[in-house]
Amino acid sequence: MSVVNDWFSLFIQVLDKLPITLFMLLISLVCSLVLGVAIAIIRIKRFKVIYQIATFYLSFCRSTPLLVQLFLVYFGLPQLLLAFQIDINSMDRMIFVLISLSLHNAAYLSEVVRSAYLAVGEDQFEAAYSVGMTYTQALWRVVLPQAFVLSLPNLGNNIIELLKDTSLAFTIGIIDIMGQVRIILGNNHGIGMFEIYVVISLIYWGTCILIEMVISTLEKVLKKGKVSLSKS
Amino acid sequence: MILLKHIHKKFKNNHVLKGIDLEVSKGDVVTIIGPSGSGKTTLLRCVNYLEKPDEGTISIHDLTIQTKKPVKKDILQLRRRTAMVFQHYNLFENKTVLENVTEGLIVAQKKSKKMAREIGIDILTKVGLADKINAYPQQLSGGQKQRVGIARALALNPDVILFDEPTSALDPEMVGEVLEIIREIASGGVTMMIVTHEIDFAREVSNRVVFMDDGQIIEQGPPDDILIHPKQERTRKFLKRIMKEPDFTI
Amino acid sequence: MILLKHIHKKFKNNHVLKGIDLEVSKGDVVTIIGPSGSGKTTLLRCVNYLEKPDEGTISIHDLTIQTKKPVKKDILQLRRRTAMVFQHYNLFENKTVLENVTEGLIVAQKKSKKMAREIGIDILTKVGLADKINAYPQQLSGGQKQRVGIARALALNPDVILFDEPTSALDPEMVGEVLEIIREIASGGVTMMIVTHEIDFAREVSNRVVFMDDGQIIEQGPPDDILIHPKQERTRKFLKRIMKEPDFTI
Amino acid sequence: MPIINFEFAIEQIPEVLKGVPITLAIAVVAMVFGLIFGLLIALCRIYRVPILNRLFIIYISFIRGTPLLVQLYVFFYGVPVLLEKMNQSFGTAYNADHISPLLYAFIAFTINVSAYQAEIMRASLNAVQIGQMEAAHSVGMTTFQALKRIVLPQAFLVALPNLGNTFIGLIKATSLAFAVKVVEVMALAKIIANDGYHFLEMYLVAALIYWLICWLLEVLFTYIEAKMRNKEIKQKKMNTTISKDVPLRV
Amino acid sequence: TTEDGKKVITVAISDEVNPPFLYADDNNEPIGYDMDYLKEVEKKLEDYHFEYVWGEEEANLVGVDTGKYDFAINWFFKNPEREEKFLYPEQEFGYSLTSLVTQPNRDDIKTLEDMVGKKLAPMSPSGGLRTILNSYNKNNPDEQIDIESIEFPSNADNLERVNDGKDDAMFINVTTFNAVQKELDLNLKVAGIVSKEPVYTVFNKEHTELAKEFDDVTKELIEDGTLPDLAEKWFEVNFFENLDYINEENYKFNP
Ligand SMILES: Nc1ncnc2c1ncn2[C@@H]1O[C@H](COP(=O)(O)OP(=O)(O)OP(=O)(O)O)[C@@H](O)[C@H]1O
Ligand SMILES: Nc1ncnc2c1ncn2[C@@H]1O[C@H](COP(=O)(O)OP(=O)(O)OP(=O)(O)O)[C@@H](O)[C@H]1O
Ligand SMILES: [Mg+2]
Ligand SMILES: [Mg+2]
Repeated sequence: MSVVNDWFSLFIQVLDKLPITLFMLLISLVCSLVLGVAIAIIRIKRFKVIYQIATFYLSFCRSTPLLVQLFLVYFGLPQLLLAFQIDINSMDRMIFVLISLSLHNAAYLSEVVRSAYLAVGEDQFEAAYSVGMTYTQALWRVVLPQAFVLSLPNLGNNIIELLKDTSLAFTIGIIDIMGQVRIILGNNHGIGMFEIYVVISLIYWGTCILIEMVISTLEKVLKKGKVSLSKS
Repeated sequence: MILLKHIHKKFKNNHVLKGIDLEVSKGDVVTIIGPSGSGKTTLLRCVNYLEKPDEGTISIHDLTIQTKKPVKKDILQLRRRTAMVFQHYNLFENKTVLENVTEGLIVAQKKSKKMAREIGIDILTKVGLADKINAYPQQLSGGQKQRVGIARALALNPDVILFDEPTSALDPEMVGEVLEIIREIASGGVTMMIVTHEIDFAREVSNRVVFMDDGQIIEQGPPDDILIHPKQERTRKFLKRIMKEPDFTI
Repeated sequence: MILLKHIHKKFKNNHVLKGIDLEVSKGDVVTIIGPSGSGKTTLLRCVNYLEKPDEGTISIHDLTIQTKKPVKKDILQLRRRTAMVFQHYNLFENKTVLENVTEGLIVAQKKSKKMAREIGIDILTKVGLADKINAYPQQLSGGQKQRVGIARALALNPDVILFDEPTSALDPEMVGEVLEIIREIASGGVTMMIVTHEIDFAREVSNRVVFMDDGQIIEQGPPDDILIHPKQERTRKFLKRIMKEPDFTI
Repeated sequence: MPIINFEFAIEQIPEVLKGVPITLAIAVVAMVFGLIFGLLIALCRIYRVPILNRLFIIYISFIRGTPLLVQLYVFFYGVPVLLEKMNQSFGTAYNADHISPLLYAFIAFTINVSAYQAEIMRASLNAVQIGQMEAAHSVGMTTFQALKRIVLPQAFLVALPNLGNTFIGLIKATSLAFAVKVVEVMALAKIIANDGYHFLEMYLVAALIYWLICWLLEVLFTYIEAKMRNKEIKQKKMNTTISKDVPLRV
Repeated sequence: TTEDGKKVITVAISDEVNPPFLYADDNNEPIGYDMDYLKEVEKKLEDYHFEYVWGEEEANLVGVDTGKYDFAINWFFKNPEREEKFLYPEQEFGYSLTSLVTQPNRDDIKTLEDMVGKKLAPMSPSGGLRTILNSYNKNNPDEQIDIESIEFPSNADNLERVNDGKDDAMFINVTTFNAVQKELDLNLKVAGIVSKEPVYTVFNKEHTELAKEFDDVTKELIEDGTLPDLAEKWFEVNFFENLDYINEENYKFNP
């Protein structure tokens, strides 16, 4: 059994799992960003048919517990695919976690992206069209970069929530930092809960501070001469 | 070169363009004058399809767009053959002055970065902004923004340039220089449509003047005909303030 | 009435205003002309403290603001005594045309809604926008926006009105009407500072002209002196285009 | 033998529905108060109010950085300890056991959400053009008035989708309150599931109930957004040219 | 699912660990009575190879339900409702001794009946203890015990509540109580052992054959003394004996 009273070893034990947590965070963040932008654009431009699908997807993934989605992906999807003779049961559990996290987070991100996209003035699109850009070019070169800057604080919110969501991986046995904490707690029958929660909070907080530093640096660098409300 | 047929445009119940027919030949510089709200900007925006007309056809050269059933590829073509200077400048907020000018060259015209940069610096120097190339739009004065807008359009070197009040924020000195530049590129065969309120400027820059009111073309012709001896009562009234004070400069 | 002393303003390394001293008496209409980027807008914005000067004092009547240690209440007072027409209009995007005009009356001047509405409609009718009072800014043409901006400032009936290129988007007809209005309120004792590029307009509207270049006042005086017989070489060069073509109207 | 016992699931729905009021109560309380605090924090950060700015940066970081569960525990386990200490030192006789766990949940959730809302509001305030604030100042509004009447309504529109995210996230996060004995939808589902190990069924029931609540919220948010967007920007072409007319994709 | 001829069986083990039945060593490898038991079973069932997957208890059950896992092990109690959903072997592989813990001076609490109208420390919504209480309440509709639910209850905290007199008793596994007591040394006693609950592995409904094989093997292991030895090793008592014996045989709960 682990020594609860030894703060240092507690820290080391939990920190040991930080790479797994960060790995899940990064991969699912990238995937959900890509998907989120796609969903946002589909919804803004109201493409026929896929607009309905995207809206449905958004509603489902945003509104049902991540746990349920994880169950659907981890337990349900293999069964479904088995009906088509595809066996993915032996796939690494991590992949199921990443899929669920990405699908779930993409729904939230798509709204972050949508609000920022709409906050960039229409005149920016017009300008891009007038110099001969296509919609896609205008999007990537002009509108999304500006939307990105506007959305940074919301993106920060989202990444931090995603960080916390990764702890769900423990449900299907991937031991991340929170999972390690739960194991230590269980091993000790809940004794030392206070110390352990202090440790996990500090580790989460530390990670958050890193995320916040990245976000605020980006905010400063990408501001590009934009004057905000507060300049006075 | 440019041929507009029967262009109609409504915003809800507001019938803004009531059947515009206009022909502009290659190398022509046409100015459009008319009271505020008469539809000048809307007309210009229809030419490169930023505003979708409700009816009519737009042709540039061999390219024709039926506004009722537009072909996407044609619209892109149309926009690649035209450039526009916006009344409100519409600069790319997240790009520097130089990037504003080179963006279209690199992205739409696939020019190399180096070449785009050369063209950009050259044209920005012409409009007197050589020292501002690394500034962002929010750091510019009104006239500076307007000149970036002009430079951006000129750099594209398109078949047609649409100017929406390109001198509204410019001082007389600068107006003179812009006039020079426009004359220069017009002599190179570029066709231009210019909306303006400065009658003097219209007179100096264009070889045809179109007078619009209430969504219709009231009359058109050579500058001296329209601006000095207008035939229509409406035009005369519009120009009255300028005409009645023949002594007002020196 | 207005007394500016030693106003300095820098944006980073860019020294934009280099010690401006200016006095304007009650009821005066002063126009400020000068090349693009010379600091006209910045100066105007300093007067009502939208831009915080780095040095100098601003006085209106008995109210004096030391820009190094400004008092919040004074700034509010300053702004309540002045009104501004912005170069880029800056209309309230979430308000209708009428609300744009009445907002200041209701909120800052505590007028009743009914009264504000009356004033608003009256002034909007004067600038020819009676049929647009329920439109939102995004639905207006450039000239219409500019007129809303003018109406918004006039409605406040302040001691001082600051105009930043108030006629840039207006057609000659409209310019004439705005000229009328300005004359009318000037005769009521309102002091005005007008930045403009239209030399004719400056000449007709103002009783003093200030020529700025590179953040400094180069010369000032009655319109005819400055605009027709400028003393400084720089001023003469600036006005050259207009002066060298004495024949250009009719 | 079907994996999911639908009959059982449907039978239990009314039982689980009993948790809905608690779920809604926590979410609505946290949302409303969180928004108010969040807005105040955002303003302090944007205006860089000395001390408060730094303080709130740490506050946001700490609250977002530590698990909500821990925050719940801090109140749940911390307050009784604190009360006991107080009772000892002051001879009072407060009994922490009489405090409803729901109250801890209200406080912890409000605090937690306020940190996120602060960032949402900061982002959306930044999206409003500074010209809007300047215009409001120029008509004599105080900063507070300008925020309330001009800036916030515009910022709110930008914030809406993100507020929707937060609200929906919050609905589901209320299940964490079970850690402090507050029994809401998810908790009821788990309790019912245990007897016959009907976890699959009960999770689906809970998911459906959450979805239903969130769907209603989505409808509400979409409605508000559409209404605001229409009002502000009736013809804002974001909804017309860009989205419907010519999705230009080549 | 073969590998050198053996059939791979996926075993879901509960990551809400619960020593000494099942918990994690310093490398997060599962150890405990359950694991030793499974190792013995695996030795005997030569056709099978066990693969272990950590997971939350609810998730494990869902996994067994949907066939993702072949069976789950923790300390699952049996009841008719659960048997409808899952396949239970007939033979239990161990017991959970459930008890009521109170302050030493209380002698009004011995059995669950005594808890009617008294305050019980809050309990997890799931798990075996909860099931015992639920079924008690079901069988005694007129004499209900109040159960407060809480997610992730802390045993230590709950015992302290009883110690401080905030609650009258805590319903807890004896082994758990002993372990916590070793650390905290509270002024508490086991007021009475409520039951000796058989614990089982839980199989997917399809695995009748496997469950049967498990039954046979488990019986063998009990008869040849392997499991009783393991019980002594992990619990310091052979819980295969009857309750009276256990009580006499100084099963080490507090005097
Ligand atoms: N926010 C800013 N940040 C940095 N530089 C600025 C900013 N605003 C203005 N400037 C610079 O200050 C100088 C003066 O600007 P200002 O807007 O006062 O000019 P102006 O006389 O009004 O010109 P115009 O006639 O073109 O409107 C310009 O060179 C401009 O680039
Ligand atoms: N997006 C819009 N929605 C509704 N009405 C519009 C919109 N854009 C323009 N209008 C209306 O259409 C009419 C013509 O506008 P337009 O901008 O073409 O005028 P203009 O001739 O360019 O005027 P100005 O000289 O003032 O710029 C105006 O009455 C205006 O109110
Ligand atoms: Mg226009
Ligand atoms: Mg200016």
